[in-house]
Amino acid sequence: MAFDLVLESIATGLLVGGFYAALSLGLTISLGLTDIANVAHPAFIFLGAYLALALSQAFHLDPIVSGMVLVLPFYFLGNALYLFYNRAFERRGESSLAGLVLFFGLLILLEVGMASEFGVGLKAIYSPYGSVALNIGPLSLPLRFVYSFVAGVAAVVLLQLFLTKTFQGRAIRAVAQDAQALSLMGAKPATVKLIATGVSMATAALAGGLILAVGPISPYQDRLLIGRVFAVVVLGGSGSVLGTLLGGILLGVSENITTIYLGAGWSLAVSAVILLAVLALRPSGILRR
Amino acid sequence: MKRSRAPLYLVILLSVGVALPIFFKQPYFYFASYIVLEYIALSVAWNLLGGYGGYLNFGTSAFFGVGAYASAYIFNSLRLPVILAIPAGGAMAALLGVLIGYSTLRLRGVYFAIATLAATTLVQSIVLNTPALGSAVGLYIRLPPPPPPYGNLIELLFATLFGVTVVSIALSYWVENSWIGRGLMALRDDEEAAETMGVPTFRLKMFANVLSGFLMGLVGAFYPLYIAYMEPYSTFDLGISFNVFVMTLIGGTGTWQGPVIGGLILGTIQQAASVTITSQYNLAVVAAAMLLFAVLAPGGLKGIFSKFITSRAE
Amino acid sequence: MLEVQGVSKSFGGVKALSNIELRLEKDERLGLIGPNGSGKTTLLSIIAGTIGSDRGRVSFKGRDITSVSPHKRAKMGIGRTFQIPRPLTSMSVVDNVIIPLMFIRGLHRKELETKSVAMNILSQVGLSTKAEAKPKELTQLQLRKMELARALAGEPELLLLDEVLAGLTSGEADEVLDLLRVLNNDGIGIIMVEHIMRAVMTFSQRIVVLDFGVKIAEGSPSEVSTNPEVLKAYIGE
Amino acid sequence: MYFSRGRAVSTAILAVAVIVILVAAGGGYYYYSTVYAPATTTPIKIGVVIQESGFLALAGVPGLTAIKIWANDTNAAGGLLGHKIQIIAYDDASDTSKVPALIQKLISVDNVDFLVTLGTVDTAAAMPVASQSGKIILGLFGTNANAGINYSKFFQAAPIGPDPNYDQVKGYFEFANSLSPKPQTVAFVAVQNDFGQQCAIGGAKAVKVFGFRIVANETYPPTQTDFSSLMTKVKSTNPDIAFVCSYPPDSIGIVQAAKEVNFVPKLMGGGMIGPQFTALEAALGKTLQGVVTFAYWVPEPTINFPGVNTLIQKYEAVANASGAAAFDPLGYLYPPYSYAALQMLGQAVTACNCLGNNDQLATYIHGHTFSTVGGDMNFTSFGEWTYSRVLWIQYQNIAGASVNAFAGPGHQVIVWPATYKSGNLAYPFPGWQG
Repeated sequence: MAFDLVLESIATGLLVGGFYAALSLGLTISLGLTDIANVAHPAFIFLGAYLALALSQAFHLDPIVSGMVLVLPFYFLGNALYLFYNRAFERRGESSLAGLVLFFGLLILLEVGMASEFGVGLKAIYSPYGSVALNIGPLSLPLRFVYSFVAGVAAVVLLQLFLTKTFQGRAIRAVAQDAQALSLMGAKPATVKLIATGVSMATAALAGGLILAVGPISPYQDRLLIGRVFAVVVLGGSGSVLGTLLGGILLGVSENITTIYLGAGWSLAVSAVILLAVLALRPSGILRR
Repeated sequence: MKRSRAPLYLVILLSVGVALPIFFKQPYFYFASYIVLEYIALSVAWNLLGGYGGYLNFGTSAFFGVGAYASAYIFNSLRLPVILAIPAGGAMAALLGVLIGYSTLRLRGVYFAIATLAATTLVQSIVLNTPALGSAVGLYIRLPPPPPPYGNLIELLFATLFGVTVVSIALSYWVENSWIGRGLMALRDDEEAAETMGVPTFRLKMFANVLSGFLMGLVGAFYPLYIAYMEPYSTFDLGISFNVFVMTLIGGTGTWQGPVIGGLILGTIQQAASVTITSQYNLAVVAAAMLLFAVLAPGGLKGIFSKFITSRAE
Repeated sequence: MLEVQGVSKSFGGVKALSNIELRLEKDERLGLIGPNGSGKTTLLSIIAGTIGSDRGRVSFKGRDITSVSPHKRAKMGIGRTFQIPRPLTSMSVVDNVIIPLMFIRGLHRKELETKSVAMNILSQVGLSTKAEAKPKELTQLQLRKMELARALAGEPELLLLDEVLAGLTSGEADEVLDLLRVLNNDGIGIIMVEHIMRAVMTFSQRIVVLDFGVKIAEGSPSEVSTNPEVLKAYIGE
Repeated sequence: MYFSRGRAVSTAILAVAVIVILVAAGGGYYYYSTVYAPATTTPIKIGVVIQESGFLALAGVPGLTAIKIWANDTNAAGGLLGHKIQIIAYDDASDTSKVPALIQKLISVDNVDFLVTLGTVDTAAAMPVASQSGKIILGLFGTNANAGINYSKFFQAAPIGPDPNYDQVKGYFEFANSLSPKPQTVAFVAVQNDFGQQCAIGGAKAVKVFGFRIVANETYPPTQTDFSSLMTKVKSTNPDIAFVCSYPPDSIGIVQAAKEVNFVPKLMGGGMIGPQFTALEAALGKTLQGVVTFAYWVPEPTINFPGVNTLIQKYEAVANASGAAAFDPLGYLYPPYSYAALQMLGQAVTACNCLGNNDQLATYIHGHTFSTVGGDMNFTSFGEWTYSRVLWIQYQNIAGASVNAFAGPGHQVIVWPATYKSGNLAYPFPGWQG
């Protein structure tokens, strides 16, 4: 294989990896840190994408900018979701398993809701960088992935700073690891999880904007994301934000390398094998906490 | 303590199910009930590891699909008798259970769950890239004529799947009331404590996983005959895994009755919704029912049934 | 009967145990003491098999059991209790005791007989009135008794007790100690990890002291209590 | 007492289970017996199992809309032989395993006269049940769905041809063969689903027939989001022709990636589903310029069958009236031939005057040609068109990124076959625009 080809596939794999990381961040927080397995997260990402589409069409905004605008409303949406979850399950001392049923139901309701509200067909938005590449030496990097990579990495950095430098962030990390430390900090688990679920949902808004910038959307596409998003979270070591970025990049690069050596038809099989191998050999993720 | 009468009931149920198609002819009933039975059997199988052992399998469709493809390949391509193909489907799925189990059952439950999800992608991907299995084009199944007394293939399928379902329920009942079930429940509560009490946790998990996989594969092995055209997306559909998980939870995990109740009720609601609400909202109704059950009966419907019966008995 | 040779263990770069040597004769009573975080529980877990050691070997009744799984060790006769009780929460107290009866002693054929054996053990530790209760209804003391009953149900030859007296009044502690002496007289070896010095000093025939994963002293209770290293470890510098 | 209560409960629950099963069975039987009535006094019932939700709803919803428009048109004109048309449609939620039961419900409970399904996968799953009932089944776009069973009452109304996977794509290679200088090498890129793989199989046949050389043969999973590596790899083989068999979201990804890595073959396109969707055309705008893909119908003056423009107007009115739920407002891909299939059936029912006799009706259909909004159609014994009329179009004169830039004639220029040609192919592919 030509060297340029390998280089191109690694470079674009890296960019796509940042995009995958952005899609997975919300689940890293909810599953890894607050122990709420929100399987409806991909559906919320598509809700974000549809709302971003509406915003972009109404105000002629860039889809990524629309996604950012939605971050705050989605934070409150996350708060509301947690309040309901807390009332229905946590406060009654029910297992998180019953909560999973709730999220599965929510997933289907969201899909049907989006289909009836926005139509079953594919929707897309024109953006001036839609099929433009950034040419660096022998590389041509798709601008839509360059931008989503930048946005994804920025989200990772901001989240990492939030989790390590702020009181709320440290409390969120403590909620996952050490209930005693949490009570020493004087924080209530429910309050901490309220914030965490809000943050998790806020990332779905951003991810929705990115998905819209990258390609067309339709209401039932979220199912295609589930496997990949869980893979990224586990590869990264669930709960690790930096790990999520690395997990996304590992997945993106390995898919692309598979594409050029074996054919894209095998890319999903290879990433599944990598995931299974990581689970068997290094279950705490590629980046150990 | 009296001897349990449950085996007797199961035998009666079995004969009713097997004999029903001979006397009652309504093909739609059998087509719709087939899917409900399929979900009951899959949920019962899922419960063996997920309910008793607490290890969640999100790859039901992987086991189901491996069973389906193995059996389709054996009788459709190799032209061997169906009667060989069905158990072979179960055996292949059991093998998948061994492979996944060996690599991940030593780890915490959540890793097992993710591994089963990844296994689904992997086996689907293998089928997609294997022309002998029809790749994405699919396999057209040659349907055999039904042997008497069944006049119709669906009646035979209903009767045999009914048998498999009842046998799965019986197996699940046996597991629950034997030392195996006790050991699984012990390790579900606390794996380390169970070990120190002599419970061979890994062996029990493997046993449950392989038995559960075998039953799922067995159920899948009938599927080619039902659908007549197999292709990897609907066979390995994540929706099957979700449904089975949700049904077991709604019915109540960790009891042999739970998955039966959940599969029967939610499966019937799904079938009924798809012919009474003739629009995309049929899915919404099913989802709303799921939400309602999850919020109102988080411990499963079985708990409500028991409460009702206890209060009536007093 | 039990021999621990050169056992080391570290967690993520932190040494929990270094080169530990330990012997226990049949029907001997050994006290294992040391400040918090000195590695006592880790050592018990390595003997019970729930934690693997990085180096060294463990043998029991003359057999090398270093790579033997914990449930097999339980069958060979190693019983243990946990520092924080770990009940099987979905089962009643008597069912908690039935588990080791089924899996260690193989009593899974006849339900009623198994249950009466379990009831006997519960009355031995004074818990027969709570047999049908769920663990979450029990007090700390009752939970510890249940732990002890579960360990006894396996008919161990070696009993590993992790702070079995914690939270008990002195009367209750004496009661438990009396029970343990009876068991010891029947030929059960006991390793007791304990913070209550009075109890461990009177109960044990021999004391081993750990500090930061290192064995700093070993000997009779009186020898150990005057050992300057031990005093330094406990009182600090 | 650790098993006793469980047993009482289990007994009760088993009893409940048995009762539920029996009641359901009895109810089904009762329903069956009450609905059943002689066909002559009832409307003509058309039973439809289609994807109203799920991933394939983007085809199912436009298809069902066209079917309903046909029913309204027919009823407004007094029905067929004096019978009104009644559509009974069930949503299979793009879940194939639901299909057999729903088809059977239509047959034995709803007692429909005709069956309609959409797409190869769902139609193939419907075939055994349908064939056992002896009812006529219209498998809209269900190409090759009859391959497993060879049922004589199956009809597929899209203008593909007697050898579906070959006829679907042969035009692309036929006209490539006629170009000068003749292109020599082909790169295949096909999505891993039934459409993509059938398309690739047909393409491979065509490559042999017309003497091209395959230099790349790539497949990719439907979940693929980034096509840069794939397109770079294909580009490195330097093919004259790119032959892409793709589905809606990925068609767009491939076009975008090909442009991004500046992959410029002499002929760019293939069996791509997706660009035909208006929303996507609008989003891509000028990028589509020069791309060649297939169509069954486009609003070009050379292919103006009677009634098709009226149908499109009605369809657009329905689509726009559904407000936010609007689906593909221009809808050239699925509606015309969904409508045409039923139009064919209606003509056959009227002319044959043999309602209730499916054998006779099927024989009638096999023996005649029907004039529909999709042009003249007649069927092989296999139920496919006897000839192929797949159109190959090139996107030309795209002014910008809006729905209007694609509406009306002149933007999707028919370049093959010669009979319907409405413009010349820009060849070689002039390179990416916009």
